[in-house]
Amino acid sequence: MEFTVPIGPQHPALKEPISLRMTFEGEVIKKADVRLGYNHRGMEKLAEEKTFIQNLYLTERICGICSHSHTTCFAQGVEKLMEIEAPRRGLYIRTLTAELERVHSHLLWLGVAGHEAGFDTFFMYTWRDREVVMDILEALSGNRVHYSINTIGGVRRDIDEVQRKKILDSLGLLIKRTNYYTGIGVNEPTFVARIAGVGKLTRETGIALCAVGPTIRASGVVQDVRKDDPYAVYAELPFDVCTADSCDVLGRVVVRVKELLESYKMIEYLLKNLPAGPISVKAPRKAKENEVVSRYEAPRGENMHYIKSNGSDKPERLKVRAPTLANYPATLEMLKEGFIADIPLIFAAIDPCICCAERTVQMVDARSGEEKILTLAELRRYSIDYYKKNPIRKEAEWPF
Amino acid sequence: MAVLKTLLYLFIYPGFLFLLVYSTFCEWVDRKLYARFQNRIGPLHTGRSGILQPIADFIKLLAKEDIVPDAADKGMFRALPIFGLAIVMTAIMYLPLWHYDVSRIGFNSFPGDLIVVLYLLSLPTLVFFLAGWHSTNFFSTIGAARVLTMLFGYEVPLFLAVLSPAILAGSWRLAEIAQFYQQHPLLLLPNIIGFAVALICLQAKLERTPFDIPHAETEIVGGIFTEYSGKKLAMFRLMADIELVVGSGLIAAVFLGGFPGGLFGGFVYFIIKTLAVIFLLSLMRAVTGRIRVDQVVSFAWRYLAPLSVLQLLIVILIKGLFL
Amino acid sequence: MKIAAFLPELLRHLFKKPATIDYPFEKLEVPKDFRGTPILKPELCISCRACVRDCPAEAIEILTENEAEKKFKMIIHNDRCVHCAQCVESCPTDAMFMNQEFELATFDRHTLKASYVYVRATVKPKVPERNKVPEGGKTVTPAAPQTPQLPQPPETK
Amino acid sequence: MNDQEIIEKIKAGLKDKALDIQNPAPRRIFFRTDKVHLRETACFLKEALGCAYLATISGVDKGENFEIVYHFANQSACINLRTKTPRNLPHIPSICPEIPGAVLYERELQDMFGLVVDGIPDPRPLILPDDWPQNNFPLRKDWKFERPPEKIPGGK
Repeated sequence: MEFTVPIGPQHPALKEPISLRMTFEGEVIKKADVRLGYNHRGMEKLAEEKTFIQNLYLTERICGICSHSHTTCFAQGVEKLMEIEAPRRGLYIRTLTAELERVHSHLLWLGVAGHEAGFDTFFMYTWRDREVVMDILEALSGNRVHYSINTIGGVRRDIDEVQRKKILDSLGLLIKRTNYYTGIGVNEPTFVARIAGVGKLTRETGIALCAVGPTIRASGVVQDVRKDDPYAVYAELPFDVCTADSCDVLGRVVVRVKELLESYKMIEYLLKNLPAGPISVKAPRKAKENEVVSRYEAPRGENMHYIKSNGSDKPERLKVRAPTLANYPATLEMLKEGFIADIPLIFAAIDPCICCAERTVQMVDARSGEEKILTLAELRRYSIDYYKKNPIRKEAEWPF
Repeated sequence: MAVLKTLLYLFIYPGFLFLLVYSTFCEWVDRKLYARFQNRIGPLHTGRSGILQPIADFIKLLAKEDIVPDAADKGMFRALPIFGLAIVMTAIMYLPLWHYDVSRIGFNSFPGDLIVVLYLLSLPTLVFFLAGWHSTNFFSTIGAARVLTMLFGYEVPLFLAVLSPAILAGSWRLAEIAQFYQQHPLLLLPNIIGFAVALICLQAKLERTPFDIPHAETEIVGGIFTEYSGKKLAMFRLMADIELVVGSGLIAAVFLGGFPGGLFGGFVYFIIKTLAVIFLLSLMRAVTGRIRVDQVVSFAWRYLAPLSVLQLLIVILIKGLFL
Repeated sequence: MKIAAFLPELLRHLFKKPATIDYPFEKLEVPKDFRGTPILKPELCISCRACVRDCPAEAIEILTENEAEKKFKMIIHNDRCVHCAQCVESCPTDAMFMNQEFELATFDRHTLKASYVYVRATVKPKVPERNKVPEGGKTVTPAAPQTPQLPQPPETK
Repeated sequence: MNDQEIIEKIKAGLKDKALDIQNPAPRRIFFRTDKVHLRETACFLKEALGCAYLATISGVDKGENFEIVYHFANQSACINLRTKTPRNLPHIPSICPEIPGAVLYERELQDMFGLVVDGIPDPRPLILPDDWPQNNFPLRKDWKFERPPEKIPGGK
């Protein structure tokens, strides 16, 4: 017997609204479909009405976890449009924040993966250790989530000797804990049994479906914007692109843990070789008519901003492609022939960061089996009518 | 006098009232331990160190709106929480706590009461299945199917593991088994494999991590409890807590030498031994992640069942050669 | 593969101090440069409206109270503020600063409005080119010195 | 492969189908093609230059025309392929047969610009709600969003 179950838009495994419609046969998934748009905020349209400075903070709010990724991507694009170049110290601090953000995002992801597999202890420990890097970011930028450290033409805050020492000290702890989690990740049998061999994405399918980031790197494809198209100061940093060949969720865990270790190396290098000098240059308010494609390797994959200017202080067009969107077709492929129990893990393995929109609810009448699509207004009317007809009983209904 | 004693037994200790208080206390212990294993604080503000938090949660749930879905089988949907609660409350009557005489057969202690307790502990699983099935929600139905699938895995090893100490003691009566091990405490040692198997199976029966598959919230929302709310959910929560007490009491009676010492001694032993079992169960919950339902069945039949058969073999050998 | 690989770590944590704190009763300190709530120092504000122009959330309003007395009213809508501190950055006279306040939750949005009535200050802006007549900024040209007046205290805070 | 070599390859492979090839910044190549050659060009980029990875498709409203920019990337450069379609006949061919991962971006184009992608395997709306009014395409320049007045409970 086949039946279709909506996973989302409200579901405990999903931290943001998205609808996955699954067709099961028993516990096995036969068909998977994705419906986006529950959280669409019209940012691309809004960006056309705001100045470049204002857009910096708007792009920051595309995502809470990779907020620095979007501002950096936008800021380096606008810097090219304005034909200015950020000073080296500014670029170093920008890269440092980017790598700290990657550390925090990957630790967060490890915890979420543990939680989706019902391994809450792992979740609590990783999130506790993530606080270390969150504290660093807070001290560095003045806030925990939206760092706002970028500005057009550099960064807004300098880093002093005390902070530098503190970050270097905390790194030791983070490296120790990450190595410990690597041991746990491959040793705890209940966890490994859940992630090994689950959510297969072959190299060829991954490439054909344009997957990005750790999702495709876990299928053995070397694709990393930091190496292919170096921005900021990545060209002078020593690091390797981490890949895995197992093509499953375990591989994605391994890639992310390896990337954590690479990030620690980079942070150490950046702090030890921090050049002196100014942190930003003054940016004009207006940009000449031009266009630019800005690419950035966010923790989840490639981030791309296409910015077109028209000579005013506002962009003519801002196109944002967040990495998660690129990974959806691949996710649907991975879900096929999986178990119900694997849905949260497979879906979490792309580290989804959902930014989309909609106002409809799909309702299935259990008796007739027919589907009704209700808009929010209709649903509200329906619920008001229901409670008018069936008032909540005031007297307690004690079952004894 | 005997009637009064029986009434006390049914309603105060270890019956209704004691169970209500002690099961919420056990939930608090479990939550606090789980939190401390995870380096968190755990419940803190309701009562001293949050000791009243489970009761507060219970009362809060009682006050919530109670929704019965249109498509559900209304009679069953309403009756099942009370039915389940009654079953687990009955089960504790047969634990040899107080008000029994080893030499005489009473209403709460008779040859074969071990089987009755095991049977009464199997019924809640059926209640969960029926609750999920009669909700007619997709997630509940999947949860219900998982409850039964899991039952096939852990039930047989649990029975085998619990029966082996009974065979060694030569009795099907809990009071006599306990008395046997109080007289020969060293004979508890050969049962260690059975104890481990029984603990794992109990964890599965209580549907706690790594076996919280029927209500795995990241997969099937609330599982069997998806449609339950308000008072009915409160009943189910209380039922799970009492099941925890009864299950650990059974393990303590069979594998840890029972509860000697009449009313007060038995009370103290009961608290200490059940808490020890609950500590182990909490540890197991903290140390593992959730596994898949097919993995439960294969794990149970590949490891637990052979281990419990091995335990049976050891017990039979000991009995045949030394006793 | 080990069985229960986490066990030693768990038992160790049983005797460790919890990593979490009892939040509303105990608080962690925020770092010194924390971006909290924007506050205006009215004695330094020259009403150039640079903050109004750059604020991404349209959280700052400057109204002219009295043209002749050069009296202005600035309203900071903290219910819209996104705490980016761009106003602090844009201000040519350092009249804006961020305090350490982060617990702003309230049942009433009106209590989050902070308004300041003040007489325009006569401070020399530190970045002159930022001050080139923005939209509607008639009052930007430095006014004649006037008798110093005590700034009015904020109406609500 | 450096930029110059890629440009040479494009010139050699596509001949006069590749118009005004630009190289405004290192590792950024822009060129234009007619929409009838779109699939052929995508196929060429994929096979000859290894650009199987389509980063995204951007649409730009240019008044009379819509400009559509396909951002391809390989290990050494980001190749941006422009094409355009008139506003009164907004049709473009789908490149999904060549690049299956393009389907979401093409659906987004249909939603946001009202382009009709011919031969798209899955034409359902992607991000707009089901009760979205017909012929409203948010990213067209003539579509203006009137912000409703802010309602604060208890008056302003």
